[in-house]
Amino acid sequence: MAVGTERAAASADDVWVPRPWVVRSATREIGDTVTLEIEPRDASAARPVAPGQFMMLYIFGVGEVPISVSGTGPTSGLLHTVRDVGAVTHALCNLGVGDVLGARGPFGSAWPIDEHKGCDVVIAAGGIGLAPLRPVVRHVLERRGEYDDVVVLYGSRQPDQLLYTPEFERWRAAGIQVEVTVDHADQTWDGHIGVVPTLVRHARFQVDEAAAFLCGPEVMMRFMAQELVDRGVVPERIHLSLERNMKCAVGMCGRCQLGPEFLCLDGPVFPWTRVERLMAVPEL
Amino acid sequence: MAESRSIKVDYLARVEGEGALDVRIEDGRVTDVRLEIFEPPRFFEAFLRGRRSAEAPDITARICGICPVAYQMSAVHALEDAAGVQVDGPLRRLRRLLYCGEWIESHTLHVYMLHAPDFLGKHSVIEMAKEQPELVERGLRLKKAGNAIVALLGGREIHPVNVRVGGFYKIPGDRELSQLARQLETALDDALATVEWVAAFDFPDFEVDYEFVALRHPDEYPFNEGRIVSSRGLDIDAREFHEHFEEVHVERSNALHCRLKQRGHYKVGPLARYHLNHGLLSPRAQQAARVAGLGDSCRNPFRSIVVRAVEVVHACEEALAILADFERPERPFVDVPAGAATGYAATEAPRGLLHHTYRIDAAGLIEHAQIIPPTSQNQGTIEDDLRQFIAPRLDLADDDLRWQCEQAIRNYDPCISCATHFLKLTVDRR
Amino acid sequence: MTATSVLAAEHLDRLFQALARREYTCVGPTVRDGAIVYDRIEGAADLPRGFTDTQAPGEYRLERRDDDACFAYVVGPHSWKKYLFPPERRLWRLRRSDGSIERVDADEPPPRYAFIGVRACEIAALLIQDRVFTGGPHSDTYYGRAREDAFVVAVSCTESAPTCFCSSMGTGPAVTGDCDLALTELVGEQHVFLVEAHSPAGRELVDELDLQPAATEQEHAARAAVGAAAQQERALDPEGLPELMGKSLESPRWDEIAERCLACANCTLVCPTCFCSDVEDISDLTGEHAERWRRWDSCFNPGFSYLHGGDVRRATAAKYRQWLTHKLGTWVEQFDTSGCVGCGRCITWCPVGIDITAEVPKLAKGEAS
Amino acid sequence: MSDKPKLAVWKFASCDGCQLSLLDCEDELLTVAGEVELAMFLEASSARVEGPYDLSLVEGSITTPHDAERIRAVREQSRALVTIGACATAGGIQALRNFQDVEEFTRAVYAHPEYIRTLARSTPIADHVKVDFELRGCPIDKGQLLEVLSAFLHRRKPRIPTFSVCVECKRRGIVCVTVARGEPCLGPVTHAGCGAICPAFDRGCYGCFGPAASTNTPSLADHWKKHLGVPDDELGRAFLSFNAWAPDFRAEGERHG
Ligand SMILES: Cc1cc2nc3c(=O)[nH]c(=O)nc-3n(C[C@H](O)[C@H](O)[C@H](O)COP(=O)(O)OP(=O)(O)OC[C@H]3O[C@@H](n4cnc5c(N)ncnc54)[C@H](O)[C@@H]3O)c2cc1C
Ligand code: SF4
Ligand code: SF4
Ligand code: SF4
Repeated sequence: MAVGTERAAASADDVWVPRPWVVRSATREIGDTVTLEIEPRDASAARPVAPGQFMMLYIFGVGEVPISVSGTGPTSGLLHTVRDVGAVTHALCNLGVGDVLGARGPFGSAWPIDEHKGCDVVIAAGGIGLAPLRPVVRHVLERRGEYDDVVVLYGSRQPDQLLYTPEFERWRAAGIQVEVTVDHADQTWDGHIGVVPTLVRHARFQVDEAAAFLCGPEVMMRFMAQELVDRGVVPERIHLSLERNMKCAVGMCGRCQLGPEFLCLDGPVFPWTRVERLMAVPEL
Repeated sequence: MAESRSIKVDYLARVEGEGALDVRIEDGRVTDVRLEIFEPPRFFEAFLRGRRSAEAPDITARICGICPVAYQMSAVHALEDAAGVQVDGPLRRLRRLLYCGEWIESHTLHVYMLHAPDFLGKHSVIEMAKEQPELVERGLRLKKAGNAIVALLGGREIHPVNVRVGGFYKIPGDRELSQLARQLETALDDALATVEWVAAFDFPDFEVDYEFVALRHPDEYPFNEGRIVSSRGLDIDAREFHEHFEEVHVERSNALHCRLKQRGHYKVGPLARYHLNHGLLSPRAQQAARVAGLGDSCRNPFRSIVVRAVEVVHACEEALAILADFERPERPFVDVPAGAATGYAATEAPRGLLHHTYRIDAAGLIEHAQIIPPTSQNQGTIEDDLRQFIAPRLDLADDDLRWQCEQAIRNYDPCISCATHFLKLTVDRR
Repeated sequence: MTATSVLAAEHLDRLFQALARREYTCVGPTVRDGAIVYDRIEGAADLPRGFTDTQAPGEYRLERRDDDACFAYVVGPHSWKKYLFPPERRLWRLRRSDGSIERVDADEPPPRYAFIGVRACEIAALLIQDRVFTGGPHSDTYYGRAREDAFVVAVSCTESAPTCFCSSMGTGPAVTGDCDLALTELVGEQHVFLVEAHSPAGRELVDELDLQPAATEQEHAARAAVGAAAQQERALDPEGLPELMGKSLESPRWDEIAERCLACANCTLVCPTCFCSDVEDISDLTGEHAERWRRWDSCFNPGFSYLHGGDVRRATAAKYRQWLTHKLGTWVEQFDTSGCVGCGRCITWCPVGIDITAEVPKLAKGEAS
Repeated sequence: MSDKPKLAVWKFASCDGCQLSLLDCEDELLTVAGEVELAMFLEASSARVEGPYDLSLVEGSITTPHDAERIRAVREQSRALVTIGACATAGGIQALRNFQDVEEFTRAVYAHPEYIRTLARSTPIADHVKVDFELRGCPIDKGQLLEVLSAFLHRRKPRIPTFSVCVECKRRGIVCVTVARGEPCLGPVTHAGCGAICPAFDRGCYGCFGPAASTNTPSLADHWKKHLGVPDDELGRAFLSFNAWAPDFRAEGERHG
């Protein structure tokens, strides 16, 4: 035996092996984006999941990609909203009810929603970035009384790329302010035009009471965070979800590093204060 | 039957490289036979000039993906000839082993995948596999054994990287070599079964009185060394090649033809080697040839498939013999001094004699290179064969005649990719 | 610590025999292809007896010695990570049938290795990779098992190469523990190995060898030899390195290095602590079988940081910065240790001889000015 | 006739070695034939099935006006087009003519240069038509060819790494020939795929897979010159061989000799 080895107890299930999950429903949200509801074939594979975490979804022989949890299904299932951008996501978007896929997880850090009870909540997302934040909206919706003003600021490139629009009315009905913008409007659009950070000026919340949750392209998140800080939001209360290439999701493949952070273990959700400096360095 | 017809094969299939056939028949007479080559010129001899002589084996390998070892072997021998170096002993035996690998691979490819379908009325080996999978699997296994030799000694099957002037870059380990021997035991059985199989094919009655040209060595079936001899009395050293042979760029033909001065077309390849050297085949190969009824000479080009199969037996047996008493050479290569000189060498590529000439300058750069591949030597003979073959078969339907003509070309396993000398010519059709 | 005993060189095979009786697969140094590599070895005859190496940035040469020393070389192109974290390993095979997915291979246990000739810096590297693969919330089972089963025969260095800087990093050249046996080789009038056991398994094995205790002069000679190896030309001051790396993220020096760096990944692949990997999912032609392979990768490789149709780190400067700032800087935050053990491999095996001990002071100077 | 995807193999100026790689897949050939219809593969079959084809493998470079036309026709009939080998991907060894006077070349080889119709340059397929994937190598590696076939069959990305030969060399545990022997090796700038066979045979890589995704050829050349003593003309030749017309190698080659 070698001495001096620091050993964690070998986990029962091999971290590399995906377990079979079954598609319970598949709903096309918009042109290239589908929400899957999946359930473990064997209930013992189910693990508690918190909003902000992600799963590694595997398509037989095609590959495996990280996809955030965008909600929980009516039963023990998980919801994943997937945008078709390449081979694996394409295959995911084309799954049908009853199809089997592989899944590992959940992995990563969660949105610290409970820590901000009693606060105003600002949720800002760009494009597919609303998917990991939808559980936050739903969480707040279910515990509406525990939070003060809640604002959702959301944008996409074009009107037909906006996600979850049917839900917006329900959110508004529950007293959530939902502001939506697009980069490029068409005739049908009579809402805001411009990038997401420009929505802040329409948002009604108390800066010194607010906690913010951001997800979207990195530039959008940087500008948004800066805007919020400039307006007086406490930097420590701003949280964002980052994205990097990932292969293992268990902190061993080394690919998802941003400075000292492993996005799969320490993230993907970080407080702004921890990543602000790193995000400012090009190509880090 | 129409008075005048023309048999055309737009793209010859199951040959290496791209060519076409155009036969013109007028008043029941064959008036024209053209083997047309599309293969565009690649100018190897031109850009070899100014390259270091050590690069020649790697560069000339790229002339042909089917028989790269032959090009490498002719090149290194010619360059060693220029330097006055003789590579002997275990290194020489390893070179023969490598050549065995290429023969097994290339011949088996031809026998099973390119030629046998003709005799079985099939378009391809894949079609053959539908009815006789075990047979095709045997062919693939045999071919794989040949490739295994080339891959072990050369690093990979196509364009091996381990051949250098003076020997090899590295000698494979003993363990790998002995594993190879095991694979070759099976290959020998497969090769013997192959002879039996192809010997039973139906061959058209067709014999030609060729002048056969091949290497001859006093005590070896020829691979990489020997005098250039012919069935009509030629007996020269590789250095004298250009005094007896000439390359002509004739307008009617599509390629540089190589001819024996004064005498014209001749034939190289398995039939020629067999005619001139059958007594030096390995014991099992000789026995197989006897049982297959080959006799001392075979002048029916359609039966070349049998001779190839016999040569595969020889190559397997010789490979096993080399491995059985293999001695590890002290160094993987011998030093080859630089210096201005001219070198010549011929080796026996699977398809026949392959002659290289290099003139090297004092800095070790190639000044002049000339490469004469087997298919350019056989080109004239292929057309002669076709002419003779077609004449008595004019009453065949076009489709049958076309099929048989194609088959007659495939007898040669013509390697059109050995394209240094081939070019496309605009054919005048009136 | 147990007392030091003496094993005569001509009896070295007894050690191999004792390990064989315990059914270990011995791997250790041997001469191959012009270098001293780690490979399967059966006995003392396979060791690089009478060989040594000379090293410089971008240069390594195998050389003959005029004695019979077995371990009088430094470190070569290989490191032990290839046994614990193999360069290519199939993680699993799956078969698809009737729309369901089923695993069709079994977890094969790794061989029980005995590592022969592990240097002090290499022990440090093993301890670092232990943290990476088994110290976090998830554990690499294969690594864990192979490591746990391994019997480590360490050797204190009595020579060091000009590329070594373990003294400054505090990882060598003396072996002080974290192994089963530690040897120190003495050549001279007598060719002997001083043996110390550092674990119960090591002690048990030493007892079986039935050795004489070492004489005081022998222990002195050993200390002197190891002490001589501690005199090294190269050095890196680990103090303040993470801070320096953190401050240097936008230093113009990265661009200067990038002019020379080939982004060929050799430095990361020879490094005994680098752990980056690629996970490849493949399927066969029929589409019925799929496999997952894990292979050594590198932060220098294209696609390593792929995101949305492009790499996050495109410029070689950014890649080199990732490698160095991780190795010497952020590693400390992640694993509470530096990622560098001062073995010098990345200096020797860089095909253009880039030398981290020369680059770090330049960064420091850049910061100062 | 068959609902299997139709595969076609096309040849332009080349040595046939890359398409032979398919026939060299002795263990997999019949499986391949079971999964795809070999609709057009002249080297192997005299049967020809009309297009369109689901996947065309194209070997060889464009060196004649006729071939420049022909490749367009191939593209039109092909859903996906993959080039195989250095000729199709970078012009091949025959692209060495691109640095010279072709007429002089023709005179050097042929007695009657007037019979020869050829273009002044040997160019890669991608210079003429859109290419969906380029498989490297002179010749290609058959394992990689199978990988590309599987990937196209199952609509995933081919796992063909674009890093340097050094990565394969190190994964195999080969001792670096440059560092340990002072042997010039193009591995650090050459595209992986061969499995580092040259270093495995104690010789430097000669770049037959062409440039890797990122190359720093000036630094490598500088090191060869200053530390390995490689003369300039030798350096030039090293870069100008089987992938001479690939931009990175061409530029470095032209800087020397
Ligand atoms: C923590 C996390 C959560 C994510 N959540 C979602 C989500 O909820 N919905 C969604 O649609 N997308 C999400 N993504 C992005 C998604 O993972 C990529 O779009 C996906 O990996 C692309 O793979 P592909 O094979 O379809 O595309 P390709 O472009 O073909 O990708 C090829 C390979 O590159 C890698 N890769 C490419 N892009 C990424 C990426 N962004 N992140 C990591 N690896 C990548 C993968 O290994 C992939 O196999 C998330 C990414 C991360 C890191
Ligand atoms: S530092 Fe050296 S070894 Fe590392 S990537 Fe750069 S050139 Fe290659
Ligand atoms: S031998 Fe060549 S390919 Fe291998 S590491 Fe050295 S430079 Fe790279
Ligand atoms: S090492 Fe280089 S030259 Fe040799 S086969 Fe590989 S890519 Fe070709």
